[in-house]
Amino acid sequence: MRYEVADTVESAASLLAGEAGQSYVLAGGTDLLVQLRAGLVQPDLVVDVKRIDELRTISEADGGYTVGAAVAGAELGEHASIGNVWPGVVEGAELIGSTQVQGRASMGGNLCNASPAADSVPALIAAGATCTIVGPNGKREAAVADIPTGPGQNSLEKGEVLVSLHFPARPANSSDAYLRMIPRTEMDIAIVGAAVNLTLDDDGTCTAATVVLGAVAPTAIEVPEAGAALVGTKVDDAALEAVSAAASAAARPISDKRGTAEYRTKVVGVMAKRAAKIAYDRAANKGGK
Amino acid sequence: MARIVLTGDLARRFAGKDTEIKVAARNVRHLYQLLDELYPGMGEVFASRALAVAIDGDIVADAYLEPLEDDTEVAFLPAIRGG
Amino acid sequence: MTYEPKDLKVVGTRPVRPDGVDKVTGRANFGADHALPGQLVGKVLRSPYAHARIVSIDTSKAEALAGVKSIIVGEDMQDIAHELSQSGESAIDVHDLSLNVLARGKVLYDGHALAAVAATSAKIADDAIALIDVTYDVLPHVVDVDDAMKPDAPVLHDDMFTKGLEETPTTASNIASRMEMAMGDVEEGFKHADVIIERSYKTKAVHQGYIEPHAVVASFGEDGSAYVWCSSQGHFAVRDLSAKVLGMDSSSIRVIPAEIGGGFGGKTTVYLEPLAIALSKRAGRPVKMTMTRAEVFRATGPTPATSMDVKIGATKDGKIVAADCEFRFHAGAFAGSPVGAACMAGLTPYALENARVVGYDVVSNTCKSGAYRAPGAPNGAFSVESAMDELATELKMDPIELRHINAAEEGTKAIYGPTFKQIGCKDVLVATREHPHYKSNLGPNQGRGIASGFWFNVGGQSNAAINVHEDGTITVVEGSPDIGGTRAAMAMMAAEVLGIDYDRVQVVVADTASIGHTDGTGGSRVTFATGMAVTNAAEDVVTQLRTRAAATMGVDVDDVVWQDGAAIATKGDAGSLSLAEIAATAARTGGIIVGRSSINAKGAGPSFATHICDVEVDPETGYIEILRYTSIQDVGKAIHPSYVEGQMQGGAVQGIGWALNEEYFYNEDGILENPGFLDYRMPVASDLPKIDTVMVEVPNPSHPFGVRGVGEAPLVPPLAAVVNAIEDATGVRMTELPVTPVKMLAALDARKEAAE
Amino acid sequence: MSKIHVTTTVNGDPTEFLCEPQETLLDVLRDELQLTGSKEGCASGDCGACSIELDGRLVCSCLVLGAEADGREIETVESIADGEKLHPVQAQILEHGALQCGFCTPGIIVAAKALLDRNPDPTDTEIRYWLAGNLCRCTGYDKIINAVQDAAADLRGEAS
Repeated sequence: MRYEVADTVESAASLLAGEAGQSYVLAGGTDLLVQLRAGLVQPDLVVDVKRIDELRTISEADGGYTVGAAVAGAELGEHASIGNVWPGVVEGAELIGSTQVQGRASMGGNLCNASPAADSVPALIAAGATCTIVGPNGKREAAVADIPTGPGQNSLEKGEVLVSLHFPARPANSSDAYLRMIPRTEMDIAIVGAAVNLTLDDDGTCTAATVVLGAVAPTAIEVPEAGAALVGTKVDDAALEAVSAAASAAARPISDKRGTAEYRTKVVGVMAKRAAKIAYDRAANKGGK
Repeated sequence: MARIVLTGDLARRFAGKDTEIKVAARNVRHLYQLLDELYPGMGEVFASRALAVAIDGDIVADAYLEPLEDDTEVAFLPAIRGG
Repeated sequence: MTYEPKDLKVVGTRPVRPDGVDKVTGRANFGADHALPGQLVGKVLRSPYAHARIVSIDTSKAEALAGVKSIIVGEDMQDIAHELSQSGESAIDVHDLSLNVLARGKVLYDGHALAAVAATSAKIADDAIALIDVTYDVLPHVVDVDDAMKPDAPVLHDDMFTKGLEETPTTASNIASRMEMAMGDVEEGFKHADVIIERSYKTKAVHQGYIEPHAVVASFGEDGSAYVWCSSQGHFAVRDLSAKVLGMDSSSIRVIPAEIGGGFGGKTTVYLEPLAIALSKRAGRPVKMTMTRAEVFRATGPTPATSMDVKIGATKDGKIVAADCEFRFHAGAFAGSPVGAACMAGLTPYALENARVVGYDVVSNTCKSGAYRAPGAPNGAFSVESAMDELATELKMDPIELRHINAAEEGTKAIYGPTFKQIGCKDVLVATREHPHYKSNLGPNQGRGIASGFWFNVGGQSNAAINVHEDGTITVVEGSPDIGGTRAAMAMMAAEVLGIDYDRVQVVVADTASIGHTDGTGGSRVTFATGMAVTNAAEDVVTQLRTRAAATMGVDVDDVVWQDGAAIATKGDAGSLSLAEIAATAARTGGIIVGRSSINAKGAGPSFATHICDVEVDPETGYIEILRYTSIQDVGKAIHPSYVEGQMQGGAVQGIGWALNEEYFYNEDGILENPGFLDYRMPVASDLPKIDTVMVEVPNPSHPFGVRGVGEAPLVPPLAAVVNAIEDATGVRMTELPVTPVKMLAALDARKEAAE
Repeated sequence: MSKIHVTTTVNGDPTEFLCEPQETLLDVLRDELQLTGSKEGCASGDCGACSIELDGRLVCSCLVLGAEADGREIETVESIADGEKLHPVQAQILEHGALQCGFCTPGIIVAAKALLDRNPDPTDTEIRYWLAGNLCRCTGYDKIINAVQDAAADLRGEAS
């Protein structure tokens, strides 16, 4: 195995592209090093991207945010304003692992690692986040939802590096939330997770909503029916039950050591409705209604 | 004479049922000898060290020289593994 | 030795432990912290199958790899006859132990060791392991204990004929033995019952979960002797068991104890040590071996999975008239589960006239089970205490009241034979009933459970020596690895007897060549038995100090008493001499003063505990939160109360983990799917509330300071306490552990469907 | 494959070492630099026994490559006491008997100090969540939480 430090996105891309064997990007390393140690991956090249400024900074422009792909969860959590605008995105990222893991783990890594249960991904998709990718053929933009393609599989081409994530400016009275079910209070992989991003009008009626579920399919999935169930309502009990039913209906989970398909199907609905309620309360408080 | 309480598998195997007998033994080692005479083969069980002995409720391992007073209660139990 | 109430100056206080600073600064040396010049790295090849015949092992490619210095396989080990090694309180069959250390003929579980390599680096050792070519003939396997008992189950050992039956069977099976204990007439007893509860229960294998993986450095010398540095709960057992497995003399192996990073029973046997010695012998260089976390889970110590039936009958006023239990414990790949202790302990908090317990020790294709804190008792208590809770509900009786009516006390004859002396069973129940926790209010979806538990505690062999130095300080030399602050307890007892300040005492846990055999740190025995040896050694020192003082002062030794750290002449005006004064002239009055004691301690005195647990169950997700927890225990006399409380709290939390989340998760191929801390889910700090403790002090009449063992009883009640609280919160009786949210929700939904 | 030469700062001291590319910082600390206070309990970031600070950020050293340390600042448990003077977190852990075997203790101390450096007056719940990545199998955590609270009070200059 070779270890290289890249100073620029372009040099990272060319290093990765130039390696004939297996090459990996080292961002937070909290997944890669575990896999390395367990012998699950045998890289010929690892490219450390943590010294590239673009991947390490959070910037704000016109109400939108750009977050470097290797920004650690703890750094995201400490940012002055993004947590107010995108509380669901930040809480999703902050649920990845322990305080120690938060010191390293990044949303970019979580996204590219493409676990169906990745905690930061449902809220990213619900937020409508996009990302910038640089590769041997230059720069491209993609929807976050298009990055994971299956368990452990992503859509990046050889030599491509995820540089940053972009969050659009939001309308007033908007907020989001992410909730997951784990058997303990910390340190677990989500049995199921659900993110809800919504916008209210000045009366507190939901005008737009996106519901995304984690760990109930090979990738995180958006459930348009669940979002639709919220639009036009004041997110009352009936709407929440409809969200729950739609989420459960859309789930197509497996049974494994962490939970049964039956459990996941039921509880993802519970997580979705509870996340919707939290997002609603957050948005309503912002709107002053 | 010490009071010997035979229970469980030891009793079933050698005495047929739970049994309490009086044995004039000076100490535990002597008791093992006398019991082996009473119940041939029992000495082998003691020698295998699979059993512990409880003397007046106190569990002791390998207590050959523990003196047995009049009316001392002696019981045998499977050796316990601590954690 | 007997208990005498006395004024205490040191015992019962909470000083900083002697090894404390080293442990907070990172200086303390644990198993993997030791290194020798020129050491090699040893690694183990482990079975990827649950059950397979080893057709061949070809090590030629590995041997050819540059940097590989020695390799051993099963054929290199000598065959050993079945024999119980009574190393301390633990009876271990050395034939089985040898086969567990390195498989021969067959591999019996996922993770079973079958070859070991020593090389100049970890990387080369790993590469060499990958180059060993093993041909397996995969066999059918069985994991579940009930499945393993079936007549058509794959048989692990063709020489296993069930022991303990009227007639020894002629066909081999996985049932190693059957045992039975009984008193009175159970069938007759049930005839008088107004209420009978009959239930079956199951528990999964759980691991001790110590954070320090097993580690050893061994150095075999040209003179045929070996030095071994390792962390264990008993370095004398490491020496003796390694000697047996390798056909060496005990005197040829010197084991130097490292600090130990947790054990809970799991470090009372050997896994790596014989391999490291053998590899070092072949290579002519020291060999260091450390297990990965996955190896710890796959190949060491879990407590058995169990399947249990309990039937208890009582009259309508709550008097238990009969109890009948059958406990089936899987021992893992080799016989020797703690089913015997379960049979003896499960019903023991109660005074019963008619009772019967039948136990089966069963093998299956899982890692050989090891001791885990009160081995067998938590499982047994889970079943019995769950049934007791149902009985109380049926009788519309307070669960403490039901237990108190039937509680064992002085004079109660236990099912395993002996009659109790002074015990604290009732005192603990009374303290539980009076605790504010028991009277506090609960909210919606919340419930409260209690459960009791018993553990024997053991005594056994301990050695101690006390060296009195010229400046009046002393060193206590003893043989019990300090797993939880016992150096402090030893120093405190020595200081108390000698009448000197605690900080004048240093404590050394000596190696196997430097102090006499001391049984392992297990069975809740160290503060009791080694404490007794230290107390005796201190008394021996006092006798010598009095003799020297009498000679110095020119009075009769009978006229000299020891008080507040000084010899005081009771007649005439000879005055007094302090320990420091006598020590200062010891060289001129007969030589340095050394006190000694070698004992086989008896009268450990059983522990009784009752726990109160409050939970809240989320009806939509099945998530169970522990809201409040109180542990009440008869601790005899707490020498260092902080460390006694710590035992009570730590045991309770291990029990909470066992009840809610921890389990060995085997897939259909018999492969362990969760050999890591991510998916073997032990409690983390944020899972828990404060764990309150109440130390009930009923002195043990057989110990000079009234000490009872306290380390194991705390793990006995929690399993049932949690499940009883869940029942109180939801009305659903959970009979299989762990009660994960997945299982809880399924049970809640099943009840909902049944009601509809 | 040749080793990587790394120049870094460990516990305030300029330090150089050679490491294999796949070697973790934990392995380097323990095997190359003989700083064995950081422990390996899992090598997967689940137990926290190897906790260190990397450029002032609490991390598991088993999840950092040795090579990544180049130009960084590393603080291990060995640097927490000031010579003979224990840090309040260390002193209070001893006073409370908030350790039994002591194996997880270095990681707990590094993590707890990192918390108190940021939050001088945490609630019990904040301490429990901050330390959720530090497994302790002996104590049930209770005494650790109390010790951290008293250490926080000491650092704030309050008598505890």
